[in-house]
Amino acid sequence: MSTEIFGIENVNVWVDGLIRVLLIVGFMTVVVMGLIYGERKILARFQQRLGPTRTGPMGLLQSVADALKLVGKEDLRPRNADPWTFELAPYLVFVPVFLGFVIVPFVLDWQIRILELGLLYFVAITGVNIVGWIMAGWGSDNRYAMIGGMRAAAQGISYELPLVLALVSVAMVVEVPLADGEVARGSLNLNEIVASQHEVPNIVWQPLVVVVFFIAGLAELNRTPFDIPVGESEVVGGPFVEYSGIRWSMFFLAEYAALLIMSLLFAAVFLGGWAWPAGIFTDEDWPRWAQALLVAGKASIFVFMVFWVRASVPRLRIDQLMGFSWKILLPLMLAQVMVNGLVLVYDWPEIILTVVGLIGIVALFAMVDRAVRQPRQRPASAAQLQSEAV
Amino acid sequence: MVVEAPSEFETQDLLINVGPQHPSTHGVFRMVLEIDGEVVKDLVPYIGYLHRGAEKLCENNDFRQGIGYMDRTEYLAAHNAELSYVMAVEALGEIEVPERAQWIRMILCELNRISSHFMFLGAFGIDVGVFGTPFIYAWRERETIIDLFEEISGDRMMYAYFRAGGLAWEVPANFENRVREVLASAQQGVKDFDGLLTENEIFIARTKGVGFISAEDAIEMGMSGPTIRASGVPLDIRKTEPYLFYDQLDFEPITANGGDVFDRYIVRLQEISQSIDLIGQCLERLQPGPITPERMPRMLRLPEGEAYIRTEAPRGEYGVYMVSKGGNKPHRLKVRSACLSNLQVLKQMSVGQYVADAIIILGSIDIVLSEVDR
Amino acid sequence: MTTDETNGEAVEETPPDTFEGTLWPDVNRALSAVDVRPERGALDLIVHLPRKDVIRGLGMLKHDDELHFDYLRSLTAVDNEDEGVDVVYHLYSVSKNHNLTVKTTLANEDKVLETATTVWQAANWLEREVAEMFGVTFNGHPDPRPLLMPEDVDLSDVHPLLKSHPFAEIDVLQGEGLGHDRDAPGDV
Amino acid sequence: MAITPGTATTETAELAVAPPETASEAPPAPEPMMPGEHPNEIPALVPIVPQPGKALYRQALPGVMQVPADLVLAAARKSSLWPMTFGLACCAIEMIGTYMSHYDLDRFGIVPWPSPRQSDVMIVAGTVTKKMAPAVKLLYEQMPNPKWVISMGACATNGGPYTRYDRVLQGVDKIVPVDVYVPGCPPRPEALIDSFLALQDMIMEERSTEGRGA
Repeated sequence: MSTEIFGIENVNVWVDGLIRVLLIVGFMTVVVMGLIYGERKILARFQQRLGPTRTGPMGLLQSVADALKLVGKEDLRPRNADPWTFELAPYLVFVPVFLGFVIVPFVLDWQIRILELGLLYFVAITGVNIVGWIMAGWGSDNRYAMIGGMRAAAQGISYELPLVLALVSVAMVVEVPLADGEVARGSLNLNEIVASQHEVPNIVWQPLVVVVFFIAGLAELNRTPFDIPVGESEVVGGPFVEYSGIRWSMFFLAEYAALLIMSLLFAAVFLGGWAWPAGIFTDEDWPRWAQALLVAGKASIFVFMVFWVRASVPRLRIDQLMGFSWKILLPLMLAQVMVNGLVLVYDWPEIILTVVGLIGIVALFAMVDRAVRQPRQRPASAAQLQSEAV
Repeated sequence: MVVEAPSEFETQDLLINVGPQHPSTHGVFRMVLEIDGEVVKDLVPYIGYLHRGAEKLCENNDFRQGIGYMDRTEYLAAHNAELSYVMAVEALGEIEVPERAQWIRMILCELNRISSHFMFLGAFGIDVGVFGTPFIYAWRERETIIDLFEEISGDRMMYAYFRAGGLAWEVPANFENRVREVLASAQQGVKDFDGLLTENEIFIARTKGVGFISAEDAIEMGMSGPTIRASGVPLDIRKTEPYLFYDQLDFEPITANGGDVFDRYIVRLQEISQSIDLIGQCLERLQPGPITPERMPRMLRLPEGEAYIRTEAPRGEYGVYMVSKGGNKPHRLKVRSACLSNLQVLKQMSVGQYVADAIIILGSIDIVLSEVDR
Repeated sequence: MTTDETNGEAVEETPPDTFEGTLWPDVNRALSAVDVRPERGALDLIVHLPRKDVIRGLGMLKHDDELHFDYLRSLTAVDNEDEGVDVVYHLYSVSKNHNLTVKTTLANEDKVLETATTVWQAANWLEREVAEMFGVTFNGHPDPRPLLMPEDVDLSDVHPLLKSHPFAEIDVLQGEGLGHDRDAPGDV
Repeated sequence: MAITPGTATTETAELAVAPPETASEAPPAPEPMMPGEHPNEIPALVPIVPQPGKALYRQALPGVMQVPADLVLAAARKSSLWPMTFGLACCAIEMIGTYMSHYDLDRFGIVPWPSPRQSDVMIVAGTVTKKMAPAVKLLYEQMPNPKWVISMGACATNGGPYTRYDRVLQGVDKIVPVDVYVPGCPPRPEALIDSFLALQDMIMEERSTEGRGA
């Protein structure tokens, strides 16, 4: 494990780890502030308005002002709220997101640790924040919060599966060059996944997986159209109804940090992170700052798509959301994994993956269209509806 | 449909209070939902949080001052409210209204219908869950119409422009081409909404087949306006009992037979296009002429009698029942509110649906609380 | 039919208004079992029914296939101080497209009436409002809670729309010489 | 200022015991206490005598560029006022109009927030009836400090056109402390923006007393 940092040889492992974590945390906080400001500006542009312009030059200090104001707010806890769950909930949502940064491969060797089971670690960590949501919902003893918490649990769990299967189907087909020139297939180490995309990014081989990852990622981040736990029009603010001040800002920051991680992961796993066009033009890799710009560009594609969807798509209902995940996304993903397996075992040409992926996308849209267009059986009159419902 | 939970562990229903302050109750409406999981078992609506006695205060003000209360009772379509009140006064006092004034009244009422329907489209977008884009599109159109109203009457929302016997003053000189500009931008707004919401699959999935009300139940409950026309009943007072010059215009009431939330949205969207076409027809027939009768008594005293005048407001039938016992103040003024009757049906539509649907059904009825509570 | 025997002195006999243009012939036939007094309103015909058989009359009007008044447009009340309270029903027929107003007078001491929700469901909230605003009690009303007045605070003796109910004083301008009938400009 | 060691010591005893009323009629600065070490070190060890009214850190480190914490906090609070989505009547429509793209309150960092817990400003837009008053009071109590109230429109200020009806509360300031009143029925969106600017100036002025139990 390289303990060399900034050119200083064999630094103590703990000190090296600490420096890297502090660097990432500092960088991450600044980028999250930028994301919040960016979202307000981009959404404003979608809606033909200006967005924040008065605080600081072009409104750049708006997130700083929000953060400072939230720090200065009175910190309330409802009297009959359960003290422990109420206060620990933000940490259970906030900390797993930070832990997720450990394996994110920003640039060639600018990451905290190279873990052999990087993807497995990431999926396990992001699974924890569902507990935080439920604690927030249950702890604040508010009916809206409880409904929001239960909805967050249902949605979080049911969209974890397509996300995991998407990452699995990518990790299966990754080519890892072994020492003796052989090529082993399949690896969970994120650096190897990125390195393997020297010539062709994974999006070419797995188009369906990219679409499903985007949809499941939206659901994990509780963004529109899956923002049912936080939907203002029904469950006012969901689990965060009773939180105020700095506790609420931790939830708010965790949401945008999760968005940052998901976009970096999307860039790394599907668009080839720092490796993709770099390998083709020159043998040795690009300088670090060029790679960093490359990764930032790719991640911002994902972030812009998320903001774009938020400005234009209504919210799903809870039963449609569950049906969509279990009846449409999961079967498609299982089929994709099976196809990947066949290609690996029988050594079919890689092009089959792309063809099957495109067919899968067409199938996905066909299933959704059929589910939406088929006429719902309408009860003849209210009396019959009354008798059925009760 | 609803699957009954096995009997040994009995779940307890949750009472949630969608309270007077809630982002999607369009004002101070409160309903207590008894929900089992996500399905609404029972719904108890509470109104009266904005009951500020407009009818009683009208009895204390003479026939000119009452117009201000009508604007504030139906604040999204003030022209339509003033029309009913003013026509009631003219009916009681047998006052003749010159032709030009009636045509201008029709144009302004249809414009107000367009701006009120745009307000509905915007608020409905928020209920369905889009983060404000429909609201912004709707308000872009509303602002152009409100600018025109401001040029005409000087106020953005409370116009007090209609007076017993005609209008307050003449419309500005460039009235016709200003109206044509506004109609063009409204037509563009309708196209935007078609693109943004109507073909959106999630929107269709969320609103089709939700909150059904059959034609017989709608008539039985006394509903009116787009809500009843969406259930297939062609009840449009502009067509059934024509007032002003609506009998000279050719148009058919827009109906849809789905009776669900999607159809109410579609009926209102098509009514905007219909109103645009109606205003076009009115503009052709507009001739110069006087806008107030020659001799108007300074202090308006009406003979004894009573009149119930109803006109087609954007939300339904806006009726004014005026009883006068001589003197310059109405003895009794009752405002028949379309939203009040439409709101009675909320429980019948929402029981058995999901919580998210109950919110959309409330949005689809398009209530204005000051008209419900008066 | 319209001999107005109330005022005794010899007023020149107004020609008995035969209401030929209005619905009166059909209404008279439909309500033959009940004594009915027509009157000409500004826009549509007004029919007066005695208190005890108002609901029966409304039922007949609704189920009569000639008239078919299946749409209760509005239900309200008018407070005529000493002559008691008039309860007014505005009816409309969706299929036949004609209107009728039915009025009944309740003396001030016993303002009690049968509920119309048995005839039309639409009357539910309208009657609750008239009940709390005019003090009329509707027997057999399915849900007699107050509609516009607060439920938790018991204000059942307050009937705001009655003429006897006073208007509130403006307490902001209560300084001397600042009341609403002020003539000298206030010094404040 | 000639500092004589002898007098200083007696001076300090008397200073310690002297009742505080000598400070009331602004006496000449009391003789600084003489530490009594090396004479040319004395000027460096002269204690700071805090004059009332001027912030301590300003006197202690006059040269260093400092920004008082309450200025930064007030500037942050001023530029991120989150109102609660809470419309009552016709003024609510004008309030919504102010959020939309034509007037866009988002330029000032003002974003409507659904829950009272996360909002700082309560805009009372519309008539407060006596049935709604307890709800308004409850909402105000649920908001965390520091919080402000804007009474928008004639109805919220003193009952407006509906004052003479006894079911209407004549002004929301009967139940909730109001910071800014906005005239108009309904006030124009520009008037509401102006009320926010007035509120921002007020926040900047009151920054030193904010939250100190004033």
